[in-house]
Amino acid sequence: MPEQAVATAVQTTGASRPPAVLMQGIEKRFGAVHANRAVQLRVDSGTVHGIVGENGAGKSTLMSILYGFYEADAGEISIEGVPAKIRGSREAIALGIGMVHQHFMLVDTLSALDNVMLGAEPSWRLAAARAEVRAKLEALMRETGLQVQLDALVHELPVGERQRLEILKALFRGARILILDEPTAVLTPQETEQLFVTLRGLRQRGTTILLITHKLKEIMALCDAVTVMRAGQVVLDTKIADTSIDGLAEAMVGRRVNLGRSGAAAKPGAVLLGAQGLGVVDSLGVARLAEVSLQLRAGEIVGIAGVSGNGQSELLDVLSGLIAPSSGTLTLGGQSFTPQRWLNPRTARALRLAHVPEDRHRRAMVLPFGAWESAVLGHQQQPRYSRWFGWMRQRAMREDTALMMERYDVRPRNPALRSSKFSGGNQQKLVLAREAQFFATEPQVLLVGQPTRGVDIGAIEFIHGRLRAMRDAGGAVLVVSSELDEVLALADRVIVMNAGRISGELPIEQCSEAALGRLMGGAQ
Amino acid sequence: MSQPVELPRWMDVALLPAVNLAIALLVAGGVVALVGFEPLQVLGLLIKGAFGSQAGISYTLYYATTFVFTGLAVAVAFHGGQFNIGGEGQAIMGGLGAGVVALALSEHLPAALMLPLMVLAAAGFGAVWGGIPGALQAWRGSHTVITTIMFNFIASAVVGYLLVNQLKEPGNMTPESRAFADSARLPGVHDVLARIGIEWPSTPLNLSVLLAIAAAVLVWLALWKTRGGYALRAVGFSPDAAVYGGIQPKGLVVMAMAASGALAGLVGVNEIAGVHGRLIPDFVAGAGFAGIAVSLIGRNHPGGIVLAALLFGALYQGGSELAFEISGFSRDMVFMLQGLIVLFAGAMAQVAAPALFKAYKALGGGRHG
Amino acid sequence: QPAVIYDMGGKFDKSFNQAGYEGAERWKKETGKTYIEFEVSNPAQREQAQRRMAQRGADPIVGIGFSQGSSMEKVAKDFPKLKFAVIDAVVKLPNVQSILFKEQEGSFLVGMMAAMASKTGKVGFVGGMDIPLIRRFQCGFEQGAKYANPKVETLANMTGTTPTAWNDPARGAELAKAQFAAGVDVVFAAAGGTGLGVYQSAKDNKKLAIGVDSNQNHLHPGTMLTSMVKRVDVAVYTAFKGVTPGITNLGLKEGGVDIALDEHNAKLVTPEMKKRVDAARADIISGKIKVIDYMVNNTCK
Amino acid sequence: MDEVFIGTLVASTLRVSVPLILCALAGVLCERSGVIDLGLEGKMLLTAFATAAVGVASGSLALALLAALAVGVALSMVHGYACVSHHGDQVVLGMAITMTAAGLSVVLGIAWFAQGGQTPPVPEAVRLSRWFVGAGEVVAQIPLIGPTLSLAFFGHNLMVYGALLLVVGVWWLLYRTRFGLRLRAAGENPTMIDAAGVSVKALRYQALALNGVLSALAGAYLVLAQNPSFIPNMTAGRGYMALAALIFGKWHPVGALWACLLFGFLDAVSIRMQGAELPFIGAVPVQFIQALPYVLTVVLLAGFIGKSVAPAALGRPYVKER
Ligand SMILES: Nc1ncnc2c1ncn2[C@@H]1O[C@H](COP(=O)(O)OP(=O)(O)OP(=O)(O)O)[C@@H](O)[C@H]1O
Ligand SMILES: Nc1ncnc2c1ncn2[C@@H]1O[C@H](COP(=O)(O)OP(=O)(O)OP(=O)(O)O)[C@@H](O)[C@H]1O
Ligand SMILES: [Mg+2]
Ligand SMILES: [Mg+2]
Repeated sequence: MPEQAVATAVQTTGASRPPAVLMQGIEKRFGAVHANRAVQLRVDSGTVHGIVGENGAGKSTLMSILYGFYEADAGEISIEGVPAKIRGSREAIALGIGMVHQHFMLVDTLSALDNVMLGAEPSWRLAAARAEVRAKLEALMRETGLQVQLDALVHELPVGERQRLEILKALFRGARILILDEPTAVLTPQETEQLFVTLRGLRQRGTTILLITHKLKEIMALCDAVTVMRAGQVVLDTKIADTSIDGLAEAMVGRRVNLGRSGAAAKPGAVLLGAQGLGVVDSLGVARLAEVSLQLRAGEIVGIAGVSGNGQSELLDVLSGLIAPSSGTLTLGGQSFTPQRWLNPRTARALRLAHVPEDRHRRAMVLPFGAWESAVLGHQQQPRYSRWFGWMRQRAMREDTALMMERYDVRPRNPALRSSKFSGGNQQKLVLAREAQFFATEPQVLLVGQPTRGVDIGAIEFIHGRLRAMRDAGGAVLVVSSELDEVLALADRVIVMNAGRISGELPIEQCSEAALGRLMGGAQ
Repeated sequence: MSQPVELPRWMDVALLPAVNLAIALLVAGGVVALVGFEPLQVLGLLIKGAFGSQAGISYTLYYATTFVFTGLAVAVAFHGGQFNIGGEGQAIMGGLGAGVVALALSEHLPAALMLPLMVLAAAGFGAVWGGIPGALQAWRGSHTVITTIMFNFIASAVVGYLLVNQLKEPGNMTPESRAFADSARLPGVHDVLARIGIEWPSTPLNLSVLLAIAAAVLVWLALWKTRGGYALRAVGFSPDAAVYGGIQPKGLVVMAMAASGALAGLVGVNEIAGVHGRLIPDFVAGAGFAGIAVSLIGRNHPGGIVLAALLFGALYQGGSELAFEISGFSRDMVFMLQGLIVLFAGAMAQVAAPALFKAYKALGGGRHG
Repeated sequence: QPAVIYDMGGKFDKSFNQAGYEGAERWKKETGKTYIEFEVSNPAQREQAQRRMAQRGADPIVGIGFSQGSSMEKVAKDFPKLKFAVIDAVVKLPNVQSILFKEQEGSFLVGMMAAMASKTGKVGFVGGMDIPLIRRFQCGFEQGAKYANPKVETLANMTGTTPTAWNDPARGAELAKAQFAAGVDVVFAAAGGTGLGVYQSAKDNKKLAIGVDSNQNHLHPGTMLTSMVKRVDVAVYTAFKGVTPGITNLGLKEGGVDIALDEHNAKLVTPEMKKRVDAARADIISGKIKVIDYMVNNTCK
Repeated sequence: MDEVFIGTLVASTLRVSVPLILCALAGVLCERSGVIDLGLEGKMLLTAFATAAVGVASGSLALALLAALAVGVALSMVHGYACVSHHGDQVVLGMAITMTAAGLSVVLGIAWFAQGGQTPPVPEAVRLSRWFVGAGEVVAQIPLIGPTLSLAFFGHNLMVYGALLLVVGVWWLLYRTRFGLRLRAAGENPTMIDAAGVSVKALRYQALALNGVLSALAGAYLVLAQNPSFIPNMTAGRGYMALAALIFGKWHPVGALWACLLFGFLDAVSIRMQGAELPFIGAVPVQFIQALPYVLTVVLLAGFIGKSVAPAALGRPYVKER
């Protein structure tokens, strides 16, 4: 069936102009992993072409090959009808290909301006180069509506702005073919909307766009055609008109998926966690969190919605004991805490509070550790894992890890593999499995940041399922997500944050995109 | 850019180093020939000197003992994310510790109490000398490379002062302390063997060699089998993740540096308690710095470190043998040889890998590898 | 076949090891026989080397430098039939000759010359490391200077606390410059290779310098006032010819230490200087002048 | 007297700092591109030997300098071949270079000059002459501060002023030119540089080449300006002090300059403090005074300088996946 699909696709798109990108019979192996097999990709110029697939399906690899980052083992590539041999990024850039990588390619310690011109400086004297580039960029920003503060250091910029910066970078290099690998994974709905306006604008100007994403809504909203990959192969290649979200989802995962609300309504019970008047002031004296009070009850999922950077992260850090607030109190597991003696991650766990952090690469696991070591991070001193003199029971650790991988379908199912070698989706499942596994015993509090960032829909469905299960087991779950859909799909009660304060709280019944959007904008 | 290839484990840990060593010896041989000596004779003597006789082996092991201590010291700090180049100073302080307790108590205490006490003192002094930079790093963010370099100088100044003004025996030319009583002398291996009736030449090799082996095993267990090691490595790789895991990086950094210093301090046991039997000024003689190379060539793993230490020990002993046997073969040529071998066997360790990999593939290995 | 073992400084340290080397070479030239030698590069090698030589039946075995004393004590015990000699250290064994130099006496004389040659009435001393041996040099130098000119001021500097202090000429030069800035115009260096820096900066700044151990007048004719020669070469030479166990003290009387006068510094040494120095030498030998030996009770008083 | 004291103190500070400054600059360039340099000591030592050897043989300053540069760059290329091309361990390489240099310089010295690794002093023609002596005398006429200024800042050799200019030069190169921008980026995020179509490898080799030149100048200074003959191990640990200085200066050329001047100053002060009788305390043991600079360095570091953050990619060989 795939071959047919490919064939039909190729016929139907018999356009007059040569395709912007034509990749044929692309093969790529990483040792044992067969990342791309006989991949066929045709992208008509001036269109937005979506690429979807599960984590590890081979999307990034394929794009990296197109951008000359990896070398294909076999296959031809032709750009705008001309056969091309792309050995390195330099050639790719010369051919008018630009790529916005899944993990930003920016130097945090340099200014946005310097990042843009790096490698393409018009003059060897920075002053001159900067002046020239700045002029060009300001024009470009006006045309495309991509606004970036050029003189700010990158690490001072919000993710959304970094994203725009990456795109500017590509366009500045005269990209006619623009690759975006999971651009919206880290964007807020607003930012995403803004991005799409930009991309449509670019399409108007004849730019060809390749978009990798795990969010099928975006595909439907933006793309002209879409290619679906599974296990390194193309399984579907079609015009948007001829498909639907469910169709795509089925093609991706090989079965129907349901991301809507499901399960019985919540039956809130006792208060497991209560916070009053939390406030956080950062080193620069800026208030990041102010007068935040909330309660988590057994058997409910509370969603925190809000444009990222409005205090959600600080809230999670405070509640999980990573940082102490400058004001406020917390009651958890019958104990109460004050800023003077705040709980730390260790006591937090002892009081049966689990935490899935937002930044899985920085916090959730130690990337060079084997999966089996990362899989007990935070629980290492449990008697289950450590004996007298802090001697570790490694057998137990390995066995449990294998079990978690089994239960949460972590691929590849190899406890010994380095944590860094797992795809984000799979890393996420592993972390969730770790935080959830002590659930069996007794109800507790679970804090989750961005549960499904960079995760494919199959996994999303699964993860949502687990979270609901924990709620039904009597847990109090707090979900922070920049995905409105996710909040709407999971939460029984939604708290909206703006500028570090709670700008509103709604039971799920009263939640509408519009209502929430207003609150996120700060309207009371 | 040549690709680092993933060799099968056995090649990576066994064959590659062997090949590197071979290359290193070849190059060294070439240079030796250039300077006008007979390469085969030199290399032959180097090896024979290091392993060819009971005395040779003993000296090799004796030097290796010191390098195991300093190598482990570097490795422990390294796993905690710290670069400790203060092994030199920490070893000196270790010697001072051992010396001070010996001078104070060796007349009054039996060996059974004295020796453990000296070991503790050596480790303790070293631990302090490593722990202070650790603490400065943890709470003041002072870079350990700077502080440990400075502490090297300070250590030699302190010991220099004490030897000249306090500990020197009057009327003696030498800035050395008086000899310890026998209870403070760690038995030499030849003594022990003699007691069980085995004839063995008298060499500096002493029971510290067992201490070194024990230290290597303990470090391995501590780093990879205990919660503390787990926490330490977590801090070394990713402090943020460590904090999330309920680990306090500051404390661990200090602990790691202190442990590192303690290991370096044990050099004092080998040299002061084991060999000289008195406190002398220059007993470390660069072993602290050599430890850096030893640790990294041993890939910061106790097993590797023991092997690397043996290599260095062999180079030292074989080297002095060359100086004995070949007239005109100065100790500086020995230094040069040692440098070249570290260069080719250590720093250029990966150069041969791709070729090996090709050969390996050619021989049909590594399908589904 | 005799053997000589140099200490860490190495046989070309421009100091006592080198002097020893010259002595051995002279013996070689005169007798036409050969000898074995070894340069120590870490403390453990001292005993190793002595033992190796002994096992080879080398006789006598000469160890240069005080650090070799303690190890020779062990080795000589184990080889009672062989003869040993150690320079600058005392080993009380029937088969060991301990050769000591009265550095204080030679230093006393150069101290006098320094004080007499100084126009500013300030003389300087630069030592390598702060160790008893060097203090003995310094102590003798200061006594001599005071003896020649009671009002003289002496400044003293030590180079460092690690063995690099013996071959850091750049630092030696800085120390000298600092003393010159403080008004010193004659400087005596007992610091191995570091001394070369001192002599150089004396030349660059048109001041006078005094060499040590071997005759270093030739280095910078015109600014090298003299050298305090310590005849380690003679010691090694005589030891090679035959060891006489016991303690041998070599002072002015025995010609073990002295000042160097040759064509290179002839112009600098006035007859009057020479007269007073010769007188003092005689007085020291006769015992009329008592030169304090720092070693006796670790002070210069 | 007093102005003499201050003047010579400053002058001595400058003289002592110069080799540290040059060496630290070499380190800054190399480490900013992401390559650790623990071999500064060895590079300095071998280039010093090259300067002396060729200086003696040829009697020409130009040739001596040329030889130093050649050796310095050659060593840096070895550095590059092992660490940039073959992802070797950068620390081990540094150690290897230092060990080899220590041996090789003496071996060659003995072979060529038969003075136990020492070289004969280079002829005066090869030495650096003092500059601005005349100007100094003029300045000295200024009342009050005149003599001090004259002693402090005039009549140094060209390399002293050159080193200070080079600080500005390196700063300019790093922060005002395209090359510098790329170099800094290569030390922070090599993958990004690569994605931008610039060769990380080439950048790091260029950085190393400059590193070779600067460490060669440092080595040459020891012979051309300080001691006319090469002496085994005459670097006496300056390479490591330079390393400390560049970290102290937070990998920034000007920061490194201040750190080197600080070291030089503390050193110069301690030299002049030796044997000084302090009130109440009396004569301070010389060892304590000698340790003072190192103690103060630690105190200053812990007390005021605080954290210095290394380039993000420092020490990590850039491995490109294919
Ligand atoms: N550098 C690499 N070395 C080894 N294996 C790799 C490498 N890069 C990718 N792979 C493997 O190739 C497969 C495809 O990876 P790829 O990055 O294309 O997945 P993806 O579709 O981008 O996943 P995601 O949706 O999480 O981004 C994965 O199984 C991955 O394990
Ligand atoms: N060095 C590597 N070795 C082996 N596999 C790798 C390597 N780098 C990446 N991969 C694989 O590439 C795949 C995609 O990883 P990628 O870098 O695209 O991040 P990701 O998996 O998409 O995570 P996220 O979406 O959260 O950023 C993963 O399956 C990962 O296992
Ligand atoms: Mg991807
Ligand atoms: Mg992904």
